Amino acid sequence: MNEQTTYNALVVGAGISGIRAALDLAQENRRVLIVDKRPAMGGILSQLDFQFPSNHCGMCKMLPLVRRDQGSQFCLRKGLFHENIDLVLSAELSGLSGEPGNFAVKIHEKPTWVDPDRCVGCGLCETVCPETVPDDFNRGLSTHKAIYLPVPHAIPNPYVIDLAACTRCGACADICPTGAVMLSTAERQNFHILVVDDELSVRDSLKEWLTEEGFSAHMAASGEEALEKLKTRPCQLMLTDIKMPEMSGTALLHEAKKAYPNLCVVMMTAYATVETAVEAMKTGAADYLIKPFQPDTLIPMVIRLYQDIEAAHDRELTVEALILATGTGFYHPADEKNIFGYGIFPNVVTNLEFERIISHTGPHGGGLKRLDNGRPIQKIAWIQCVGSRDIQNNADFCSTICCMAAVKEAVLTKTLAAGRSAEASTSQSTGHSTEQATGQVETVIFYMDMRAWGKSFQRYVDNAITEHQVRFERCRVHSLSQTKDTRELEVAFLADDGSRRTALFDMVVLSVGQRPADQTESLSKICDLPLTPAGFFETLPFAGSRTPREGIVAAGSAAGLKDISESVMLASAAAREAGQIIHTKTISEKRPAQTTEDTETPLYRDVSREPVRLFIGICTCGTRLSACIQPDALTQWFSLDPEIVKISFVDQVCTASGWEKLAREISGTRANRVLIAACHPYVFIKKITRLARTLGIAPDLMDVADIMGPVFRAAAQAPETLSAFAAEVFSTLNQGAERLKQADPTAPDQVPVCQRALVIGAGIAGMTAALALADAGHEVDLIEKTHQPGGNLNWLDQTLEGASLADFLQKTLDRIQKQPRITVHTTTRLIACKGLAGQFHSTIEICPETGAETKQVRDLEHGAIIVATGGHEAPTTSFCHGTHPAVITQKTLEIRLRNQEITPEQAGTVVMILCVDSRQEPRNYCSRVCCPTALKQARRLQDLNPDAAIYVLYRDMMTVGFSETYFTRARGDNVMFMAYDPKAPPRVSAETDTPVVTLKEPVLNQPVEISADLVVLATGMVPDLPHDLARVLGIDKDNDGFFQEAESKWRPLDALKEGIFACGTVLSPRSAAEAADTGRAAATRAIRLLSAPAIASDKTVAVVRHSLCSLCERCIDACPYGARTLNSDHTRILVNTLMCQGCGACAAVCPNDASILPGLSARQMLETVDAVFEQLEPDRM
Amino acid sequence: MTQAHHPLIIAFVCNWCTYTAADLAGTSRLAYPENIRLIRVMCTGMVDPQYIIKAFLEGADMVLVSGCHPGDCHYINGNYKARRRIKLLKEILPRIGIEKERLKLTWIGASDGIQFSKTMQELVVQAKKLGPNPVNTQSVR
Amino acid sequence: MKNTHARQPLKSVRNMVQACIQCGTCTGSCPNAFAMDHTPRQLWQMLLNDRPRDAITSKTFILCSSCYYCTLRCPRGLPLTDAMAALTRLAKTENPGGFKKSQAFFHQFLESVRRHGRVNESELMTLFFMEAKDPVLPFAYANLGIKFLRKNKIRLPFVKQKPSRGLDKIFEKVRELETHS
Amino acid sequence: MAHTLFLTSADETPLTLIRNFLKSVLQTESVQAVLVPAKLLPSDTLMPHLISDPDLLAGADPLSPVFPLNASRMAAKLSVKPVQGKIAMVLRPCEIRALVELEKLKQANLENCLLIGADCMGAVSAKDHTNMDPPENFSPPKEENLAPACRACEHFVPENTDITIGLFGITPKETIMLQAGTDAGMTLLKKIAKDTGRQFTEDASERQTAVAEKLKQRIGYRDAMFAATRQALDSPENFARYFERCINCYNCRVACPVCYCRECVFNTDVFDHAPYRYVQWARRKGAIRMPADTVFYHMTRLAHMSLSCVGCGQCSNACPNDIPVMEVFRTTAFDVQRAFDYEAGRDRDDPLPLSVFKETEFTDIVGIESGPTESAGTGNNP
Repeated sequence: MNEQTTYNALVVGAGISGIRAALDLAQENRRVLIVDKRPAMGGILSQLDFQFPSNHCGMCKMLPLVRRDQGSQFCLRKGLFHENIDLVLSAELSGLSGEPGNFAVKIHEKPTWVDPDRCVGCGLCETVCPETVPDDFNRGLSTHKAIYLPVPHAIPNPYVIDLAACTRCGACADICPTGAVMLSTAERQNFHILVVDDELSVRDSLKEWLTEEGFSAHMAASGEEALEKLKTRPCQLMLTDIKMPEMSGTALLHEAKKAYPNLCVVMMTAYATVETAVEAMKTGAADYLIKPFQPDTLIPMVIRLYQDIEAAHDRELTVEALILATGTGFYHPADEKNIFGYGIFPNVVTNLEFERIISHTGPHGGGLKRLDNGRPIQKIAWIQCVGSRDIQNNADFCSTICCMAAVKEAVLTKTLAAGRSAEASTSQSTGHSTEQATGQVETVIFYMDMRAWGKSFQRYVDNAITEHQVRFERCRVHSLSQTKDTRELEVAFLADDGSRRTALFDMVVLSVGQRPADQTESLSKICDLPLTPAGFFETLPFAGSRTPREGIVAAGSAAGLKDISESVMLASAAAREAGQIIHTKTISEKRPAQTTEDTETPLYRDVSREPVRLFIGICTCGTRLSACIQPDALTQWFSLDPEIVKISFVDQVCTASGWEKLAREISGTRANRVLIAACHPYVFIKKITRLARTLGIAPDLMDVADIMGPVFRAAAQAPETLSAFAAEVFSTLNQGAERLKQADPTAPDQVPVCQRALVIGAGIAGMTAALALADAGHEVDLIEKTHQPGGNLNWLDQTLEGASLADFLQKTLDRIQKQPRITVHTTTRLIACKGLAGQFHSTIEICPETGAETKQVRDLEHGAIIVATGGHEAPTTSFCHGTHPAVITQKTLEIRLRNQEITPEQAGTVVMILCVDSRQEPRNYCSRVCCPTALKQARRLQDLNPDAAIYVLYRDMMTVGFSETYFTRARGDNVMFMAYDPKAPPRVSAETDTPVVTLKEPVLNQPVEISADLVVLATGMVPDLPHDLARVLGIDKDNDGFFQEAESKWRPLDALKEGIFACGTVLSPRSAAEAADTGRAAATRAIRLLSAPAIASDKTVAVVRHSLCSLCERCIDACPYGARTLNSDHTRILVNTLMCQGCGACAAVCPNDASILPGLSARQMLETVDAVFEQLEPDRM
Repeated sequence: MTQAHHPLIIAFVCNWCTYTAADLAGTSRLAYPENIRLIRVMCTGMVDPQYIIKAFLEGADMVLVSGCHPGDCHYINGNYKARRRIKLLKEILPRIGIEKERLKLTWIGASDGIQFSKTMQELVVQAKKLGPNPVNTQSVR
Repeated sequence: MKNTHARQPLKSVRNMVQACIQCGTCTGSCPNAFAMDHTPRQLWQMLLNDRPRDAITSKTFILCSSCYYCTLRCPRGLPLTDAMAALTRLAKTENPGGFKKSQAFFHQFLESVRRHGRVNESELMTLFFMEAKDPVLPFAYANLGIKFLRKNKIRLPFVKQKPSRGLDKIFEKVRELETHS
Repeated sequence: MAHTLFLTSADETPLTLIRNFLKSVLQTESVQAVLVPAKLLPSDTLMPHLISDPDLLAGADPLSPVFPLNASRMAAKLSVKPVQGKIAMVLRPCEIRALVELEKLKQANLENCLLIGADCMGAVSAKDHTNMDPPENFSPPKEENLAPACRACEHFVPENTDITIGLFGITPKETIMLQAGTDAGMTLLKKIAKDTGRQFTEDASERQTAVAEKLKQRIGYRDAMFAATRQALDSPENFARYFERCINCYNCRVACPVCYCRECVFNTDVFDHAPYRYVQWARRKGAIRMPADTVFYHMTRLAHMSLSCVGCGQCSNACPNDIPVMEVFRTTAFDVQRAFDYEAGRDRDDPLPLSVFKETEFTDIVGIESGPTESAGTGNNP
């Protein structure tokens, strides 16, 4: 493993938040270590195949867009490689001390018993392992062997051993081709256990059990003898009786611990003295055993302790900042009353289990089958809010993600079922048998409020209803039962018309709520961090990722209840907080500021003028290669080619000695390209980088061809099919050789970057972004179209939680004023913007007074742009707004409350109408802030007039996350809530002095008439993104006029055009605190680009061969990133190397290869195709 | 037609989705036939019709282009562009007497290891049914 | 509709269900909901919507068998069974007009229990009809009565049953509690 | 609104009427020059000329059945960057259609041209050029003497013109019809109407009838040609045989109006192989045909250009070994363009099919279901 002991940041948790934060910092050229207690990365997302709205994955879109060559370019579920990131799995943070900028941390690594550096994932061990265990990855729905892959798709994918299930038969160690399994009994013999008991029979049986397990057991009959023995024979573990004649076990514990603080002690006790044992644990005992016990109680405990003590080792590291990205846990439905029979009825599953059921890597390979009998599912229901929004279950919060997850799962079910019927119709041709297959699946979602609170969510839900016929029943289900004969699940519920009905289902999915992740509590102790009442890490009011302890930040769900895009945003915000600490530390230590990257780039030999000299090193893997293909024949074939200087066969390239031999062989030649034919390429990524530095050959002129796949597969086949595998090996080798021969040896260009930024809009998001940028050392131009910065905070009064927004604004303004690197331009707008990422040239127009004379125009240069133009309350004419003075909007009420213009009389009877013109076409989205605002204002009005009668007319209360608490509180505080059906909205009549609101109350199905002193309309939010600005910037707006992000989940802040980012309410409606968080996150996205004065362009960036180019501009149309432009005199096509992602779309449309993707040019591709057909022995194949 | 026809299938697979699925099929030890040659490309949108023509002219019995599902392309829309090119080729290939059924386009997502394996097996079945590619490789090169 | 809830007599019951979010769990779980004229959810909504008359004249709470299912399942942890009981008590003390029948039934039911230690159906119905003072009422129950008779559920003539010891004490205690609440 | 003028002069042929018309076009302020096929002394061969001297228009002959080259390439070159004013271009319908394609490929800019097209009488094959009489007395060549491309051409009436010169079905013989297709064309025609004192009228129905009849005839020939070509190219073997005389001279793509690459990919490093590669191939296959990649070349050109093929037939004209290249391209182009609901040169606003896509289209070609067994090469497989 990596021996590095200092990192800029430690990220705990390798889920998406951890990955996002780590990548962000890595791209700022910070060294990051990620640890995760799971044996694989990816967190919860590695178990989910599909995310809405695309209903696919898309996680890879998180990968860096610039400096891509530093990291891996493949599916993120497989793994993550980045020059600046080290990843340690099966490891936990176990200790923390020091201060921000200089934390000493301890990392506790758990052994997996398989050397990850040597395991090539061939899977031979799995075939011989005799033991079977339930599979955690598939939520226990399937099984795996005792030696297994924790995640099926991760790469490198080292096997791990579940020691609890392992019988140490040694079969895996014997068959392992690389000797990666470390399961030797010899290692256990070095683990010494001292057994102290006055009863000989106990000593004897323990000695026998422990010795049989391979441990070294020592015996002592009394405490005194034990202490003597410990002097001569240091032991790692002591098992001691409590009741002994002379020295008691407790006394022995004290004595032994005094002398040997690291000794691990387990108390053995009769039932009567359990309390003593528990007491003993407080004074240093690790655990206790109740006598009498059997080996199957003792041995697992000893093995667990053995793993912890002996095999695990703590790494001590110094880090400057700590990011907690430990993700989320889930409510366990069987824990409390288990009203849904989870674990009792076989077809009741949690939503996470259901994700595994429909996953192609899941237990059913994506089949929609019942768990009890494997029959196809015809009727399925989702029950929402299981373990959330439930005070009886300690969950006075909304889990935020389950509504959309359930809708997605229902849509996927429908899609899968449609596929099932399609398969059934073609099954005759393929010979698959499908019993009772049908495309019809009935899907019902039982919900309380449909919380479609995000951008595009409402349309997704509408689409589920209209396109996919997903049924929604607004009713909380109290419990369910199972029919005896068919084992169908019966759900009783309250239908829309108020009648009580029952329905039968094949499967019921429980949408279990989020809970803090397991390790949250222990981490809070280690890091001395407070937790919220719900048990998540507490964060500061206007900084959603900053914990009260400086230097420690929380990313994503660790700070509670986030969906994917929010997690990704908050992770970037967390990266900013951490980045700031690192930056401050860097400045204070006067470390050389990171200049260009070439100071770090190792100097590789320039081979661009040399003829191709290719070295091929082939791993023989013992005799496995020669069993499949004749090495001599390979040598013979390749020696024909004058460009191949040498072909060497090396045994076990994966071992240290094999690798050294290979390196020697290469250095003995004058090779300038190296092909290694061995196992999976990803296993070698880091090794190749290191080898490249020693050999002075650029890593992209070295490659690994996976020839062992067919070799291993051949081993299991009949000899007569061997030639086919041999052909595959040969073809793979040829392909690899051809590609390398054609590889472009020129060094990448450096692209200059203007390290300044432009922030458009000085609302809270824009100001926060500007501050974050300036704090990181970048000059910022902050432009604002109005006379004063502050945006909506100029009129907003308080947050839902009661914090003063005016104070927050004032503090922010003060910081802006004090920050010399920020230049604020008020009454200014952007009128022109040219250039591309890294180098923008903008023109701003400053117009202090109305009238053209005073207009000033200035030019600005910058490398990145942050759009923070915000949004405002939507105007409306509905519900007599504008015709009756007592009908006002939420904003008007907020201003009047702030200015204390509301009298108690005016607050006598207040009707609040939510979702005015919202969540229906044409503004079919939820504005997210109005429901909490209504709660907040209701409380303010009640403060003003305790007798106030407040009626809130709503469609679905969107109090997601912890704002649910305030909903509960408002209910308790006598605020009246009445749902209304959007098809029969309330009416407001303005003919009288006091407006009269009428509606049909849906529960009682009776008309209600309220004569109101005040009618408050929640009209929601519309974006401020003028068409002209979008055009000038070259960015898109979404259906509703908001900033169109590159990808709603994975790149929520980026424009499709690289170098332009957005934050705040121009993205989508959000609260002030959330807007500030997005400001920090957007700053992070920009700093990736700005952190160096020049960025080396990536190797896989398309280039134009101008001498061949006919300027047909088809490549400009084809480029999905807008990276191509025609130069000003229309003579050349230009490629912005920071924006180009190397997809090759341009090359495919170019008829004569004037546009090429180096490494994958037409010449290389055609040669590769050719190589596939090369045959080793033409007459014998 | 021929007694022991081992069809050779060339598959242009996208780096992000289908290649990952192939990897997954490999690590999950799902059987897929040995007569498949994978050529990894960054995106199906970069597969020039020339590559496919070349594969057929060199004697491929079938060519598969496989990438991300619609809406899931790592490069936003490369798979849609690929679909148009495949459509084009399916019109052109019959001109030279190569059945359009020999060219296939599929979407196989990163987690669809099983789908990948099934697809490959099915392709071999179909390739056997179609018989050898009628191209005489001597005359075309 | 003016704000009246602060002054209404049902205030205490209303407070019990104040935090109701109309999720319907109570109704879904109620074994007697099929027979109720209003579902429990509707009953709470009536209280919350300032329709005390509708609430107190409903038969819903009379039919509550105190199985505590709703209380157990209510996501807000509301004391719904208690609220039902409180309504029953209120219905008695407030004795609003138009609520005679259920009132009379309730009264005579308990009287019967107090006297005999169990319900004597025939006696209960006779006294119920007398108290209700509705000449047509007995006919409404005629069919049911005949059914009961056939199944031997009601015996004619009255069989004298032993009064239960200690019951009076319980009734006394309840009366005491109710007057205090 | 009527936008058609009839010009008649008892002592003039249609050709002289056209020459006079072109003269008045050239005398328009905004027109800098006229690109038109002409025979100017001392040459005896009809070639496109860019004429600025009105008197030299006496040599112009846009009605000749001689079609030495597809002038769209020249037209594109002249239009791609603006000159002061416009250049009037008298082109054949297929040349205009090619020009429309070249504009989509950014090789031309029709805003800089005044496009004049005449009803096309068809052209004879290149090898028959020398036998041609000077067609001073306008007499269209007989259908059977036309080149195969023209006999199969259904686009003999120009499209996308500013002004169309109508000849089909127009009587008497000393009349031509002028029709405006754009505002620019209309402005010009108004001036001519004023100068000549003619009135605007509706289109002549006789012309429509004549066009319809000709179309029917052409489609008949075309479909027969398609059928024959399809049959001739039913296997890779036969395809190779079809092109067996090909010497990789690449004249066909030089002559092709829409093959717009500055340098063909087959001339670039992509096909510049080291000698040992040829040896390796020969070893693998036993033998390889030299020059290599002939079939690959034609297949590639089909892939690259069949969507923009206008069927002008210049590829066949250019082939030194008389390979009927046009037949292959027209047949394929017809299938390909129909598949994308596209027609080369039809509309300037139709995007190139490979430059756009829709999210829901061609879903039938996705997947591995074996689909209908209808296929190309049946029966003749080796």
